[in-house]
Amino acid sequence: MKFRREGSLLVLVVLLSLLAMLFDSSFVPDNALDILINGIPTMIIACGVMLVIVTGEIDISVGSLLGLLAAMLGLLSSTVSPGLSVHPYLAILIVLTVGTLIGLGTGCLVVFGKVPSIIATLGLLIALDGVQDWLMGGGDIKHFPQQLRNLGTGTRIPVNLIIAVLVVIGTGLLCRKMAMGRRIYAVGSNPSAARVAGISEAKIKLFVFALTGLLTALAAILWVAKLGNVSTSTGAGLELKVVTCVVVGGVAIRGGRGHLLGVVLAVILITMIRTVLNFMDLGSEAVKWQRAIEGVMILVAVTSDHFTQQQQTGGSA
Amino acid sequence: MKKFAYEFVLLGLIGVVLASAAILDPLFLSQNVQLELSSEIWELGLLTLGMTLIIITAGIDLSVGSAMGLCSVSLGLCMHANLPAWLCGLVCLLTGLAAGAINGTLVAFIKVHPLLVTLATYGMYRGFAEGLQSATTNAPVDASDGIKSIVTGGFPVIPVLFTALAVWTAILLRRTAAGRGLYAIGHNEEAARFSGIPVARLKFLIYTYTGLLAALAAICYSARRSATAEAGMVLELDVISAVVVGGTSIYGGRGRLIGTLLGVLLIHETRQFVDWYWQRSELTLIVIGTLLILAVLGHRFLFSRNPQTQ
Amino acid sequence: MSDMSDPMITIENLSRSYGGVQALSQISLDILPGEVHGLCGENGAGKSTLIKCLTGVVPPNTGTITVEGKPLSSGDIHAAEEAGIAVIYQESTAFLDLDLVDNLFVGREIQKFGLLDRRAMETQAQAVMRRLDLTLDLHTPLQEFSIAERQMVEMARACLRDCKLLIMDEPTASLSARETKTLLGLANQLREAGVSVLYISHRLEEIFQLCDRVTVLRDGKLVCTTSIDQLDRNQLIGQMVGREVNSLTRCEEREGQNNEVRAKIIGLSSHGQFSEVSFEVQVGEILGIGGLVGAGRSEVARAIFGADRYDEGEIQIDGISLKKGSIRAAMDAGIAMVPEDRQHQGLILPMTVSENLSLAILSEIMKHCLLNDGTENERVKQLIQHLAIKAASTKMEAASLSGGNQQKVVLGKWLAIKPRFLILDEPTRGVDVGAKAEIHRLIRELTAAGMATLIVTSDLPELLALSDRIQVMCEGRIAGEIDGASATEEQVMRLAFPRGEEQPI
Amino acid sequence: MHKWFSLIQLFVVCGLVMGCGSSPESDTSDGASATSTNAGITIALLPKLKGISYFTSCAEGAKQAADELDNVELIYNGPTTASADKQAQMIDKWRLQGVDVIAVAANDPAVVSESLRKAQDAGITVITWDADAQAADRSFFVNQATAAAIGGGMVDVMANDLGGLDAAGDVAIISATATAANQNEWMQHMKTKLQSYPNLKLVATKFPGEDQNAAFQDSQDLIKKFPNLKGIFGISSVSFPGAAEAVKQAEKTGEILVTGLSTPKDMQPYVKGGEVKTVVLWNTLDLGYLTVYAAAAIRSGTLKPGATEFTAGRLGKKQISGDQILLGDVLLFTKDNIDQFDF
Repeated sequence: MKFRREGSLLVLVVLLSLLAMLFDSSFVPDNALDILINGIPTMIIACGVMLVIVTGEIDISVGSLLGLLAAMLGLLSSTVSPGLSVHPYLAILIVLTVGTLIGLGTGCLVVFGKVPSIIATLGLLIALDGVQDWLMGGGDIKHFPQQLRNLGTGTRIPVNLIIAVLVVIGTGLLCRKMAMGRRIYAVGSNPSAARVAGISEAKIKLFVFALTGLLTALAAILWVAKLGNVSTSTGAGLELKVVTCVVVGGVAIRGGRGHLLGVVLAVILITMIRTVLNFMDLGSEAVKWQRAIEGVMILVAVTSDHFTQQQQTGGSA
Repeated sequence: MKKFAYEFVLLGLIGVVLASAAILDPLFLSQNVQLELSSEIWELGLLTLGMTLIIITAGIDLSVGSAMGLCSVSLGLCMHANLPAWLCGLVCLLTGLAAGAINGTLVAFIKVHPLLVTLATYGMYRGFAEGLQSATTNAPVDASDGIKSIVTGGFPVIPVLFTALAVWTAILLRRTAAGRGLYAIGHNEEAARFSGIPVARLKFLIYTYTGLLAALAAICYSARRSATAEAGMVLELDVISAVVVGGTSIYGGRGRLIGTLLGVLLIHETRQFVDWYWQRSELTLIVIGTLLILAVLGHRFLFSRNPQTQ
Repeated sequence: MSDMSDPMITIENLSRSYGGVQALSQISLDILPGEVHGLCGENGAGKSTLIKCLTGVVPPNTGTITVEGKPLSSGDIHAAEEAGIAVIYQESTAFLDLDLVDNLFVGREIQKFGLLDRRAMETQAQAVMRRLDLTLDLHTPLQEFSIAERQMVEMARACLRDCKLLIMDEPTASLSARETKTLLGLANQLREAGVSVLYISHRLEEIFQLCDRVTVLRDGKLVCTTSIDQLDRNQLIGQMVGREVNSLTRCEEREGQNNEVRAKIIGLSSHGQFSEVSFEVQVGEILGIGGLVGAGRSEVARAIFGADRYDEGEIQIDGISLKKGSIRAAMDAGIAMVPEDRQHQGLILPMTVSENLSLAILSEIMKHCLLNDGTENERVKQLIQHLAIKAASTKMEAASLSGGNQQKVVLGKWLAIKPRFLILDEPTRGVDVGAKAEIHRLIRELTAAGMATLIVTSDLPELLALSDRIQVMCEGRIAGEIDGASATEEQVMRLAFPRGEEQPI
Repeated sequence: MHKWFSLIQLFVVCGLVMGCGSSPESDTSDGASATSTNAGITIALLPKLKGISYFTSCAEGAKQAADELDNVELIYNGPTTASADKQAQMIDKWRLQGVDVIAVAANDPAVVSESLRKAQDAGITVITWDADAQAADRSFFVNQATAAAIGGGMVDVMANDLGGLDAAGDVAIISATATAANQNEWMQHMKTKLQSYPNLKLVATKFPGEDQNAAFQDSQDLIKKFPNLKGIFGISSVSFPGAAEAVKQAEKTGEILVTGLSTPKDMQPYVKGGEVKTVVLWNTLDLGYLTVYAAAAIRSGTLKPGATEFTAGRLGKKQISGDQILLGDVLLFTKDNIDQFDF
């Protein structure tokens, strides 16, 4: 069964929705759009991180990178001190460029420096967090120009959701319909065979890391556009959420396998857990356990599938 | 001598940090200051002992810091209930054992990738720690006199315990069948299994051992600060950094405990000195992150084997 | 077709050394269009270096390669590809997660407006499948194909690329006889289409069956290039090793029938893999299991060793029944196993020779709960002597040994536990002729000294030469038993093929 | 051998560069190394966390005071997240470096207690500001407002904006993590105070942690789940703007009021926009200023236990009640006056 994982995720999404509807019968129509919108940053970055994981690498620096880029966007475009009031479109361009370059740098560390990606990005996770705090100096950045805010709010059309959908479609096209996508899977599936087939592993990996940087920059822009506020904690912990979504979505951590559809469903599932729990009458005591409940659910999502998968493939490894 | 080349590099780096300290602020090197600052090294050190074993098997444990928080809260609950110190300690150790055993079971027997397991338990253990604390005492609990005496008593319990565990772990790695098995698992799990090495059991044991170490670290922490769900927050990053800086390969199969200990020392001294001298929390982050990347780059650059020379 | 006198590929004075070791020296060789050219030599003779030079994976130190008169720029994978040189490697280079079409086109996808042109690719894929007379589903991930089918996909990939020279590096190493036949048939088809084939195999019968000419390498030097008609089997072996070896003749019959049963397998079944497998192995006896790849032979061997679980049945060693699914229990009962896949299951390549050899006897070299270096060294030295392992030092990595020596290390690891029942799964795959003979000698000696041996092999001459009795498996069941002394290849094959599918040779 | 030496050399060079880089840093108030001063008073000012406007503006005020008092050298550093453990580590370092005064805004009284006690034993003057520690661990507390006043104040402001004593409707609290000590204390007092407004019903408390997006999401969900929701208390620096933004985007401006603690600069857009009617805060510049003046005075002996008032530069005379130095009135920022404050 090709889409078994996707099927079970869909079932979980439906079950959670039904559960929430016990408490609020119009849960789905009321919240569907908001859940999708709230999942946007995770979704966009997950598209990049998924490709990185498909090549057999990992990127856990995206949370800090998003924070750094959001801070940078803030400093450039904010209309009051310490902002520079740069034209928002120019600021966006700069942030996208910087994001791509940092992603490319990560790729270089991994490809040419031969630093294991989990270590390279762990180092960046720590260091970029410091750079973000240092850039911000102390204090939230607010007062963004309306042109920028319009990307996240303010108009009737959810521009950010459209951008996210375009990113997902683009990634889907890349995976299914473009030579690059096939090669990304090929590199993750069998690196030595890919080399023999004339595929440059270095080029592919640089591409996916740079793309992840670019998408993280995009997510940072939409984040700022929606929340209109950058703080030193912006982006903290996002990398874990993204990686969780990608693996819950069925992407194999050893590379080569996984569908975007699964990741999309996983992002929806993990984003909606919070809202569903918010709609259930947890009471003042139970609400303190919310994070623990989320943790248990993620553990179940990660492992339950493994029980069934093991049965299916039998002992042959 | 050649065998320990990287360890000499680490020693050199520690030397550089200390030399910079000597030039910039000699007070940092005074015995009193070093002794006082060392109180933070033990928790880091304890956790790296287990993490080294895990990374040698090509695994990883992201949940150590969270497990430590959970253990600290369980200790706090017991102290809050005025239980005798030994019982508090026992409950704490059992909590750690259970946390480690959950990781171990899922990794070793259910065969879920350790990154996935501990990514999930990382959030889960911390969630339970916070939930437990806010649902019961709703505040950190001061260490009871019994627990406190671990640090205040005349005998240096923690350093001695740590040294003993470190020596034991080093012997385990280098001089026992289990240690040889761990390296074999790290290099090639399938071949290790085909050689009759009890792969699943060994893996289960090292994750459980790490859980136990998290409990010990929680006791150390709670004795000198207080029992709180905050214990061990983001410590996993330092733990993994120290092990990797110490020359253990994240791909498994390579690494020595002496390297890890030097890695702990390097990370500790660097962090303390940057904090001490520049007084900029964010600068410390930048320096530690960069150090981690440079150390691994340096290790690759200096010691990567060139297949053509074979 | 071009004039037969114009060579397709000309190699002139090719030399290559690795850090002082001369892997190839002064090789000159022609390959004609539409020719199947055999390349023989022991492991380490320089065959793989020659292939790497041809495909541009490594540049030669000196010498030139010309393809149809045009010189090939050295050390350039893409240039070699452009020139029409394709390789099928010993170990499959398939992308298991991708489907057949993707596998055929990966690296050179057909694109339209920057997007993949699936339809065009499918059409071409169908065409090439028809041409090669293959019926495989285009949209199935390669994972679900057998190893032989994957090799065929690789051939199809080569055809698709309009290749002029197809290099086949041990393509049949893990194929059953029938699959081998299909593959050889494909090679013949290619030859007829004017493609040159450079064929490398340790299975000499294939060389004789398929090749027009053969080139023999020894120690990096070219020994001879001759038409295959001018050599017989023993002469060819003689050229390869520099002496005549006669490894595959049966030795004297087992003296004194000893009827003590060492291992008894009763009704072993595992869902989807094998069912109701029963046999006995006696002390001092070599029991061969023949059959096609995929007949469940390796699976049975693994189940006996406890590496896999099984659903039903029982395994008895010396009358005592064995706990299922536990390698430790099997080892405690004296079972040892040289697994099928040396690189992934047999050896830990980055560990030293010494560490590999002592891996199964760690508990024996402990003293006061600690490993004892002295004891370990002593045991390792004994093993190295006993097996004549050629290693510069016991502290060198197993990865740096030749294939034959690596296999000896695996064997040595298990001999160290003084096994009572030894299971060998494809013990000489990818092992050169000299080492193969030594491994055979060892197996015979040890068995004669009171061990029971079970050998699973796809190499029919090996099966016939070693086994005292042969059990042939077919589709997960024991199809029949043959006496080793009188068995012929036809007898084995007749049992191995599923009924109704047997084809005249 | 050669290769290792080259690497070591590289690191020596890095070390030296770091060393050189330090000299410009030490000119600024927050980068100074404490040990170089012999004359004057070194005051270490520890916020709950660095990087939020509230404490940055406190630090600005503190710096003004330090500039006025020419014998004072000020160190300002704090953890990057509200971590009591990191605070304790910093206190320990300052003790070892031998600063004269440590002024702490404690994240958690229990966790920093041991470190503060040791600092006092070492002869360092310990005072607290913004958030108190255990009374025995410090000499004075520069009190801008007690937890009761903060918690009660927020409820009063909300009730007042919703119609005084008759205020009716649902209210919700968005806190930080479930274990955040200050927030938990404030909530205690908020719940007590809410009892004086019988028609205000606390329907939910949420713990989004330090995650801005989660705070937004929680507020958004509450707005939908409780149609009768009239007020949201955003009681952390992350949850206050998150809640205000959620109200804005749900187009409930004016129907649902948000309040919390924040600097006027931070909340100015929402006060102007109408999502927030009133923000409770004191003059944070003055708080930092007063803290430094008090610290210097206590150290130099001009302010002794038992005093009832003392003069703090431009702030003039300040009341002392017991061991608490009172900053004075809480400020209420509204649409009309918010532009007058620049912090």
